[in-house]
Amino acid sequence: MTTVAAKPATMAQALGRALRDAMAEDPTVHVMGEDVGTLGGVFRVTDGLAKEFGDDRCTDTPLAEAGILGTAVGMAMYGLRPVVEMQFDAFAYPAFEQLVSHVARMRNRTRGAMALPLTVRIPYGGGIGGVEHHSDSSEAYYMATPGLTVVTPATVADAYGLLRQSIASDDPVVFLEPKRLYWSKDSWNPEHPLDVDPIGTAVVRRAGTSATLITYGPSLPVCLEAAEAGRAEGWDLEVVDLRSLVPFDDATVAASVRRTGRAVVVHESGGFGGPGGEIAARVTERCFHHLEAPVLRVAGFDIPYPPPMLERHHLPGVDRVLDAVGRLQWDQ
Amino acid sequence: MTTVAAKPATMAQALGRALRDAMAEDPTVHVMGEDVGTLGGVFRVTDGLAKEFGDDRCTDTPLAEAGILGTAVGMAMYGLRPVVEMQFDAFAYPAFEQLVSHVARMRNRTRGAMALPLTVRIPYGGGIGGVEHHSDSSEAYYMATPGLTVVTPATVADAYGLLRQSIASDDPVVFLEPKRLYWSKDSWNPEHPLDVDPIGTAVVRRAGTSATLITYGPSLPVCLEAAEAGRAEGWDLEVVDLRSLVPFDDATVAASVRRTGRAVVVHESGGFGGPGGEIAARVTERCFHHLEAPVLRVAGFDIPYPPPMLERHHLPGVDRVLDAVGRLQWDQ
Amino acid sequence: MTVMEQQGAGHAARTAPPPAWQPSTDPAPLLPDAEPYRVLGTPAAAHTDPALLRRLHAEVVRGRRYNTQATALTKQGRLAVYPSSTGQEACQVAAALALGERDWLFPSYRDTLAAVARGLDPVEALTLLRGDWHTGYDPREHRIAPLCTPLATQLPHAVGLAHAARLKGDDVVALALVGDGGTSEGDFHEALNFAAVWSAPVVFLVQNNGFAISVPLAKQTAAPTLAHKAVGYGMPGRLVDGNDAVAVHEVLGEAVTRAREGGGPTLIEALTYRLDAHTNADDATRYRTDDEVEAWRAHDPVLLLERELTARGLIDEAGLKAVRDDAEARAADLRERMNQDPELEPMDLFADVYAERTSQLREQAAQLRAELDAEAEAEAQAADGAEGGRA
Amino acid sequence: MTVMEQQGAGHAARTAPPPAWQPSTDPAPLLPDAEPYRVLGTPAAAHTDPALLRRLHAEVVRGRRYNTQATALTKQGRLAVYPSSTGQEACQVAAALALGERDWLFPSYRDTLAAVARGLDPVEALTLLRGDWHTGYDPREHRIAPLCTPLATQLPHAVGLAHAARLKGDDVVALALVGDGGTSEGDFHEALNFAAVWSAPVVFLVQNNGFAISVPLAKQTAAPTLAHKAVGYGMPGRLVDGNDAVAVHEVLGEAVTRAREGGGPTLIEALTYRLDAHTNADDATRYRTDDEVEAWRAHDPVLLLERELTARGLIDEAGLKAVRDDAEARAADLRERMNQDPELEPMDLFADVYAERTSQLREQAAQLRAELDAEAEAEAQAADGAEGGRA
Ligand SMILES: Cc1ncc(C[n+]2csc(CCOP(=O)(O)OP(=O)(O)O)c2C)c(N)n1
Ligand SMILES: Cc1ncc(C[n+]2csc(CCOP(=O)(O)OP(=O)(O)O)c2C)c(N)n1
Ligand SMILES: [Mg+2]
Ligand SMILES: [Mg+2]
Repeated sequence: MTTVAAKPATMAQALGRALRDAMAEDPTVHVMGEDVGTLGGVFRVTDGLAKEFGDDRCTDTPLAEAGILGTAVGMAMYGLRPVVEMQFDAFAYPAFEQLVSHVARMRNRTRGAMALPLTVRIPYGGGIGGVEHHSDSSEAYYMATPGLTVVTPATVADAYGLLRQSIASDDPVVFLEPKRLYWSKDSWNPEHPLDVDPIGTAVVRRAGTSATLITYGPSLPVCLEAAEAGRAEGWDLEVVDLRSLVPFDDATVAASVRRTGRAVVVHESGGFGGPGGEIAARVTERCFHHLEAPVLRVAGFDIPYPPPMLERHHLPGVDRVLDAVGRLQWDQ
Repeated sequence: MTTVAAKPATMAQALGRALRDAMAEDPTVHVMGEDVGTLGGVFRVTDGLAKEFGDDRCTDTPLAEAGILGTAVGMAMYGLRPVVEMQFDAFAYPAFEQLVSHVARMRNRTRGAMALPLTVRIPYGGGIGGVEHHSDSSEAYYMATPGLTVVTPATVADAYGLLRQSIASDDPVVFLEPKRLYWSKDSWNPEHPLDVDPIGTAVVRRAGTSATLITYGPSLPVCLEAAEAGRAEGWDLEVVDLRSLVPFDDATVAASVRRTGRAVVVHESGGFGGPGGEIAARVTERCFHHLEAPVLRVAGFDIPYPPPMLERHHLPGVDRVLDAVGRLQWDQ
Repeated sequence: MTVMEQQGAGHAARTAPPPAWQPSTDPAPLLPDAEPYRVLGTPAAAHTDPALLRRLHAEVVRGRRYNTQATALTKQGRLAVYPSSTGQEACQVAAALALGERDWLFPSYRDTLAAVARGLDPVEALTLLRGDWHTGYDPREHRIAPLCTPLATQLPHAVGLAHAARLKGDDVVALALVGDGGTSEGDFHEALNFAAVWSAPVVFLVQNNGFAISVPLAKQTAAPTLAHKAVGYGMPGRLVDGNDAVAVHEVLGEAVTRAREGGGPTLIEALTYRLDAHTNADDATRYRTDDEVEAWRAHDPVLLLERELTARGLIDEAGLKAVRDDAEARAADLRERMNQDPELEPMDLFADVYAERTSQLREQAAQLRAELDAEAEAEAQAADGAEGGRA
Repeated sequence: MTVMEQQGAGHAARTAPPPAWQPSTDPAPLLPDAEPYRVLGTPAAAHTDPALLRRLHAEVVRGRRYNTQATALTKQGRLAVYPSSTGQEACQVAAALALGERDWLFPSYRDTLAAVARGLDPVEALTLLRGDWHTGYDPREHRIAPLCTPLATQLPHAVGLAHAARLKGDDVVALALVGDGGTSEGDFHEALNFAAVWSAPVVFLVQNNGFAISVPLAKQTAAPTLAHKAVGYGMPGRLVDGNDAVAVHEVLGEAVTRAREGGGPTLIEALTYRLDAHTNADDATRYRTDDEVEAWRAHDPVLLLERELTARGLIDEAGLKAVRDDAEARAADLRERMNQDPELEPMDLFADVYAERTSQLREQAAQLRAELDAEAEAEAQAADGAEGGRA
């Protein structure tokens, strides 16, 4: 998949456009959440939707996340396709019971009779100088919940395409939007915006031979930058963008690591119990005899997300990624 | 640590005794939850406490888990040591925001000025024929939340000792009680009940040389049984009981795997995004050149917990453990 | 401009906040009456349609028998658990009868009887409690949401569904059932608030049976009544004798009509009692006295109906017997069908987690398939007298 | 015994459920008055103690200046974010003054002024919003809980703390602040219910400023007033003009006294308005009109107090100037101290996650230590003109 260079847009704009197009095409798509209407969302992703489609299609709800998700479940039961916005990652926690005990299980509980085609958009991660509770990376919770599809775009084109696919999915999707990429700009093709790989497909964003960097969402730009910087050290690094954590594309990831023989998983979420453990474990299960070194992880520290003035020390950056690559036992 | 054979008791009784002794010794210990008073809890763990210590020390709360944990936070802020009972694992989810955004972070947020010495007891796991929502294994969520200590006993002696330690801890502890071991009976020493290893220490429950089974809670008996059965196949399996997932005892686990050169992680929780990924990854990081085969995992399937009539197919049993051991590349 | 410039000495003039922040509604019509609404045993009962009385009676008697049968099935190991609604049959039956064909029922674990009274096959209604695959029925076909176990979590579903139906222009009403304990959960609050703000066509029926497992109402709330909670959401609250099937039927009927006509949601509190323990696994003697139970037996919903029918000469011994025989026949049918082992397909574990299985689930399904095959082979070998090893 | 045996024909006798299920309390005393309580600008104001009026005025003026100063600091990059309470100073100040030394305040992100008015150093109060280490003060020392961001989650904390204090025999009252939007959250409901059931000495003050960010009250609730929610918990609800510092002070004072004397919790709704945007990052013109803002400016809490003081001849230009100078001096001090870079220690990231660092955190701390050392070395080398490579 390549993005035909066309109109440059920010990721936030691409997401807004995806919502608009989905609503225009399918009258059952409803957007709901806190401040998504008149204000257009605190990140302005839903800007203009209430004006274009009316309050009933883009609804400012009362301030209660379990209620938002719970009513969205009921709406989906009646055949609508609700797209819920959670204002920030940590403010999705009040809806955790609805998500785990209902959203994730309704299809299974009804033997497929009642699927819930709903999308929960959650801005996640740090790097924007947010105060407490505004920078959590909560993907580990969603990954560990069978029944949820967990998607996270890292490029502008994927933001559009994956959000459209998520809304079209008959299964509930937790759609994680990397906050600090909201303002990232890229050219994309508004003529063929859906022309991205399907959910469940990882993509090699940079081919390389020395080692594989496995990453997603906010850490993709970091890994691409690290791969460039790594050339000075003599490394030709491959970068795999997972795009969805569930389903997980074992085939693409394992094929890359078998080729390179070394891997580092990079994410912003805390390391302990985070996605990296799962990824490292499954890569190792599949590629053990191809590995020259253990799969290493570069992750946020195992601490509550730090305040703005200290977050740079927490976030995995280029240096930390390259340090990890350096520890991949090159002498053996 | 050895348990002096003395009075046999069930795990539920040992837990109840631990609560009683803690309350008797320390007037700031308060037990609270749904049905913990007059009824003595649905598993009868708190039986007799309200009678002995009064309703103010063992309190039947209104039916609202976020409220229970939230008020417990306030009580801990004032210097009490609340011990909260969640009736079943899935019914702890309504309290998720309180747990993640407050319980886990209060010490950090106040630079240590206000620690929260509270214990959240959660009966977890399946194997008791429970209907929907009564058999979840939710430890992955708690492991991925920095600031929480996550403890789970597998023996009667540990049930007592670890619960006492948890209540005495100045940090919040999620204390996971394996439901299907509530009625497991063992001799323990009521004279020196506190004589168990501290939280954060894994224990080798069975020494062996062929491979290490890394496990905890409800899966310990399965692993011990598998180790016995494995003798017929010529395997001498070591079994490590983690006892706490946080802190994680890297030293004991890695030492065992370095000795045996092979490892299988066994737990009931779903595999994908479950504790096993983290454990396998960190063992591999530490023991890579000692490993004859990748660390394998035997876990519950990545599905909502099945209904009573099908749960036996889901739960990791002796055969599945031995199958995994058999795949540890013995020929190479 | 300072205040000094604006005005001279003397009393400051009164200013008031702009009108938007002023109270907008008179609370009086939202408040429940002080006494629970009753019909049976009052002069009003004389005006109750005999056909309705007979219908309610037949359903309530069936319901009672269904409850005793289901409880018996737990003893025979045919149900994993049964939360009985014995004593609460008037609410269950009235809930079912209040709804039209296209309306939706949102039951909790205790409300299988309401689903059965609405026409669901009792074997399907009991599928989940049997320990078999969940729900057992297609919710859309019967317009009955899956039995809900996490307390109060089905209430926002009911609100969302009712709201969606209204947006679509369908005149569908959703009726959601919850217990007194469930009213303490945050989801109760959020659901009622959404319902009122959206003016959704939904009716909330609280079956206040005085206990949440062992916890009595006094430890659950300090409110005058649970129906008083309505005013805080801006919807009417009604209080009704939940053992009086005619009264519950009437109050529910009014609320459903109001909702259908665009009048918005209603909160109804029905005062009732569960005569059985919380479930078959519970020991109710730990938390309540026999005297209390006996007092409620004197106010049994079956008794109230039979008294009225008898008093008005609308039924005789033969009529009563006919009703009981019908209930007995249904119970026998249920017993017989529940005594057949359900067909179980372990591979179904992977069938409906997602629309399409992930590669991970395909791998896991293959693993289980292999295990089951090996198991079957070992069993076959054992049956042949051959020596079976570990699969 | 069948019903037939029990009685003959005729009207069925009335039976009623046992008394425990009957309404227990008269709701009338719990209901708020239809009109918000006001003092300023009414004849009652004449009886207000001049010292109190002066005190409130000085604090409210200080508060206003504090708000403008803090907002200015966001523009200079000295605060990461500031949710201003401009327009709500009467509530903030009254909340602080209502509490005794040993009482506890539970503020939200918007309530730093209440903490400052209670005596907290404003630099400490703003530590979190500055983007520095959290809280900035020892909550136990000041009896001010950490500023709370997840809406309504601090309310159960206040209840638990008040309950614990009462169990210990301490006559401590907790005052919890929440916004109109926050009342929709489940935690609001659960907290109020626990408070009422436990009869905990806690007061809930809802600052109803008409908006939750952009969402107006009409999309938040359909209740007559938010104060009407009280009756559903069995506690009294009070409605007060939140811009009338005297009225808020009085209503809060009564509720605090009631709580302290064992009378249980109170819910108070104060009608107010934030004259600034939600935070410096918000654009309020997207969701409200200038006219609305102007209408509220005419009902500004500072104005109401100054009008009263002036009308009663309790202050003159010199007095007003003295108050403003004091506020200005405090603002200058705050500005100066906030313009100093805080001392930051990156290794603190690991200090307080647990009482004792886990081995994992020790490893991670060592990693960061090494990185920082390498960084420092590289910087030193760069300063020496030496060539620095990647650390
Ligand atoms: C969220 C949640 N917490 C706890 C439970 C466990 N539980 C099941 S029933 C019950 C009591 C419910 O009481 P009530 O709402 O009065 O309904 P009733 O059982 O009396 O019909 C409890 C605590 C649950 N199912 N869900
Ligand atoms: C649980 C939660 N959800 C969402 C948010 C994001 N948020 C912050 S302030 C706010 C509006 C709050 O409105 P209100 O309660 O009226 O208080 P006000 O800001 O007007 O003082 C929102 C939605 C949050 N902080 N917490
Ligand atoms: Mg009940
Ligand atoms: Mg507000």
